[in-house]
Amino acid sequence: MSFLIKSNFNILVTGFGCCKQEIFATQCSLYDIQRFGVNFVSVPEDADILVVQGFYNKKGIIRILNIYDRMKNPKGIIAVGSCVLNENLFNPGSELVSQFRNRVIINMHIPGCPPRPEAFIYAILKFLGISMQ
Amino acid sequence: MLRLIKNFFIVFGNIFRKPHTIIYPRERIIIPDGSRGVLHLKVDPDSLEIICKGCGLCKIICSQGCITVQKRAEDKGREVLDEFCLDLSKCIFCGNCVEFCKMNAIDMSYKYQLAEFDKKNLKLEKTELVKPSGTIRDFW
Amino acid sequence: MLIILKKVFFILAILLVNVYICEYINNKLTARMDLRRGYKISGAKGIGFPLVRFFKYISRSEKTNIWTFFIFLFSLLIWGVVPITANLILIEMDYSLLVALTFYIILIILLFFNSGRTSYSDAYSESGKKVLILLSFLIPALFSIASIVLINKTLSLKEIVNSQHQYWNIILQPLGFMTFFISIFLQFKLLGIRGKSYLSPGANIGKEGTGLGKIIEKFSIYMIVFFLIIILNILYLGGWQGIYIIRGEIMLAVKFYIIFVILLLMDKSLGRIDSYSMLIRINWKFLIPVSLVNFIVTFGFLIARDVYNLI
Amino acid sequence: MADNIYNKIYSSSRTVFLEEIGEKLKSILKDKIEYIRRAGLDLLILVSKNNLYQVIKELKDNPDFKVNSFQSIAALTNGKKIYLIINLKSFDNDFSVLLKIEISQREIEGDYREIIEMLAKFYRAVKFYKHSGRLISDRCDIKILPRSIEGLDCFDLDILVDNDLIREAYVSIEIARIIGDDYYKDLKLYNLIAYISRFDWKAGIFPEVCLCEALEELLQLKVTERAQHIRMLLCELYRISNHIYFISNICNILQHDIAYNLSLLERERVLRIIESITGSRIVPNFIRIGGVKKDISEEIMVSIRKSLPVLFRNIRRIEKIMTGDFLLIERLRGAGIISKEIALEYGVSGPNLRASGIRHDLRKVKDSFLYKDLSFTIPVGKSGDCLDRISVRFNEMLQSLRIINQIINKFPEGDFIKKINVSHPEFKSSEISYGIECPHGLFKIYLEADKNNINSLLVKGPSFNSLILSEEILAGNKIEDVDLILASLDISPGEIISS
Repeated sequence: MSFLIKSNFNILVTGFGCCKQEIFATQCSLYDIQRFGVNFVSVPEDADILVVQGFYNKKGIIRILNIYDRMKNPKGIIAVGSCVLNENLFNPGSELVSQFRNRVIINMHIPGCPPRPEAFIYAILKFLGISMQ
Repeated sequence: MLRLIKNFFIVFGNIFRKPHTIIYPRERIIIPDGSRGVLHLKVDPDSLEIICKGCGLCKIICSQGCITVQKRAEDKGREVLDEFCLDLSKCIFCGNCVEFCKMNAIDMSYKYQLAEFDKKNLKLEKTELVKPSGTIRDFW
Repeated sequence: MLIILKKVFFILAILLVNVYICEYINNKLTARMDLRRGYKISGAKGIGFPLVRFFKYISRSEKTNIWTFFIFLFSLLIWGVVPITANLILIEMDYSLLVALTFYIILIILLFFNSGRTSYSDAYSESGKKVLILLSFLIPALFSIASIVLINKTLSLKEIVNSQHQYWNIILQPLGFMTFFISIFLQFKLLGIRGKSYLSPGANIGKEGTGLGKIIEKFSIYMIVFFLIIILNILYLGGWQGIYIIRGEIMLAVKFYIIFVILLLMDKSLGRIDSYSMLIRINWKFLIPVSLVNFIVTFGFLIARDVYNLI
Repeated sequence: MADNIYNKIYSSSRTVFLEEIGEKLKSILKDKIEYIRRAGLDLLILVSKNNLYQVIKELKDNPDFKVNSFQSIAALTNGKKIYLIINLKSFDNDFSVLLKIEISQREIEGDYREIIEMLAKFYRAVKFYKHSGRLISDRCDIKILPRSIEGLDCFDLDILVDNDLIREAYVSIEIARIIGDDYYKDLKLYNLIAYISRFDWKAGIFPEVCLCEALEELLQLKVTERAQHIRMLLCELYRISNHIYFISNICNILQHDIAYNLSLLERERVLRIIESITGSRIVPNFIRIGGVKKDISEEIMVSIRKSLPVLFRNIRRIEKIMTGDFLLIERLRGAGIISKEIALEYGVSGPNLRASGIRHDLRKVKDSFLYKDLSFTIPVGKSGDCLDRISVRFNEMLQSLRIINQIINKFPEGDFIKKINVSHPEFKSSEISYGIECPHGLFKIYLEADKNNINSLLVKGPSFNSLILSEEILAGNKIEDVDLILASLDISPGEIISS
């Protein structure tokens, strides 16, 4: 049963960093992330996984937390890129992202600035537990 | 109108063409030469020692502060690298450290297989950085 | 009684199998049209895709409301009067075409009400306008149907099929077929079978949704598409009439899937048509005049032949 | 010929022209301004707050200057003093003015408001700054939050409607205000170069080129011809990648799947060439002060030469697929028309400006790059609607391919970098404003430096002007075209975070 649920995934991408174009590039026919049943959606209620990337200020963080609250259980968060993994790249020393990290549990970390599209697919596969052969 | 019919036949023909897709876990995209991945500590091919002496220039250069270097003085006053830690979560893969390294002791590998569940695993120690994973191309 | 239950069971089984196959074709073929490979996790070539989607939807509970029940009911009720083959019809009556069309219109209106209900906070939907546009596409279709009815002089779908034993209606009514097909295609596009619906905004909205309500919605959309294709088959392409030694049922299946795939291909090769003014222009400046001319010509022809014995 | 241009940092005629205008301004505005001097390509005027009204009035109304276009306004801290930099431009006379106003530290907000109020009397574009920060969400009919579509994700949009026509539209960029003034402090030059490509990550090379060239101007450094060629090559490659990504975005909104997939594939092809040169797909970190980081090897040249005809063919194919589709054309034609006057007034630049019929390209105007030796045309649209914006970009891609072809054919030998001491540079002059033609328009950098280090830096991307303009052009359009019009302006979110 868990396999059936896992093999069809809805992803919501927030933020406006450089990683976004690389994440959406996985939709193209060269990478074709939809082979693994991964869809990009635009409504939080339908998303299984929230992808957090890019730059945030205080308002942005509040918005993500709202989106996260609107998502239904079970839900997860994937953090992509140095902006989120480190602190905000463009706000050195700001506490915003750490505040965010205190509120939610980040399930998967993808380093890179920005990570290649392949790296994103790799992370998704690792998240889904699909063997890498 | 003619174009619409042509578009229709393009789509129809696509069904019988070979897909562009690279079937990920089996096939791999070859990453071009000089592409920037994870840092790699070079090893002297003759003596099998790490070239890096731990001068710490890369630590100063790095804007994100993702490298920590410590050196240790051995006998005869020779300086040896003691500790080299790379925090991948902070690294932005700009490649400045490689450019500034005077010893030419580090380079960038092709390693992209980086996602981790736990953030702590993103800290790479010396032993992991030395691994020859990056010497030849490691796609994915 | 037992025979009717058997028939109901057969009809339901055929519909479900068809939904499964069409969902699979929809996934795999549209992927191939993009030069992608398409879903492949759930086994050989992604055969289990519709099943996985089904479980995915019901795994997330969401309240279903009374509208979805009505939608389900009406999407099944259509098949009470529409014959799939000569034997697979529940209620045989003389006015089955009219009844089927009525059910269809009610179903569409229900669907739009349902989609209007699920408005997201950061989105807007103008369901009323879309209902009007989609219903206005029925006008050319109705004209075409009327000319078919004039030719065959019956309102029963079964009779229409039987009257085509010599030649199909498409030979007599090429213009009518064209308008009917385009109107079907535009309805198909508006309903958004390919996962990109116009009922609600957003680039990927068709893949979204949860719960039983979504399944029923999807099911009913398939039912509408099946209904449209079968009606097209019955009216113009000879329905379940066999050719030479090929059985009628096989012919029907072949025609059905060819039309479905052609609709998918056309859907893929055209972009989004959500500009209302353009849709209205297509409808009122092209489809309705052509179908009206077709209807008038047919009518005049029949009057000339039957009343004045001119031809 | 090439040597002649190349040895001069500006062409002499341009310098003389600017100097003349400077003299004229000086004589007219004698006692109202503190000083006037040339900073790069612009004239820098230091004005006190009280005289600002008269200065702008003179600049705007005098037919000799006719400064009719408002470009940008930004705050700048140099040491302990806070300045406002207002960038105004005259398209008729082709020069731009930077007004530098010192404001007191205690009443930053009040002074800012006052200046904005005053500017609003002259320029319509300032309307945005007046209402920004104060959302009108309580009285708007439709509130569109940032969507997941690229480029439409960094601002809120409040819309007031009349039936299905938009009456008024308001943009709020509150969630995109990320970089403060103090961001550039304590940043070493090499780190700044590594960072700065995030300010325009749709085409990452342009901020780097802009910054490095500005610094080279300050250092009075001449770059070798080979380095210039490598820079031009990369610029054109990134231009293609940006434009093709733009096309894919439009196709995604229109759900035109054939063109969408083809354009994304071509983008991968271009990015692959870029990666083989620079080592990264999006953020190159490749341009250095005095040259470039790495030389281009012969293998890469061969691979570029091989893929050029393929790219040309495929881009033409996408263009045919898109422009032959009459349903698509019907949709695009007449949506979001930018008229010439409005485009000039709001200071829009780049393809958006060219689509509305003004032949203005910095590649042709300026001559610090070697674009003068290359033959290419500047595509111009007619009416300035979405269709024109798309076709201008298609033509620009083909022109870029033409440029790349020429660059490859006469690739000069020589050094690719002049080694200088980056950690302790010695700047000759103090302030400079430098612009470059990036795929979205005019990418501008203004920096002030004393002898050894950069004190303050302003980065101004062209997308911000397009975003402000969207308030103006959305009015009167249909509500289902909102996404399309916004996407056709090609807004790069990276440029908006710095303003």
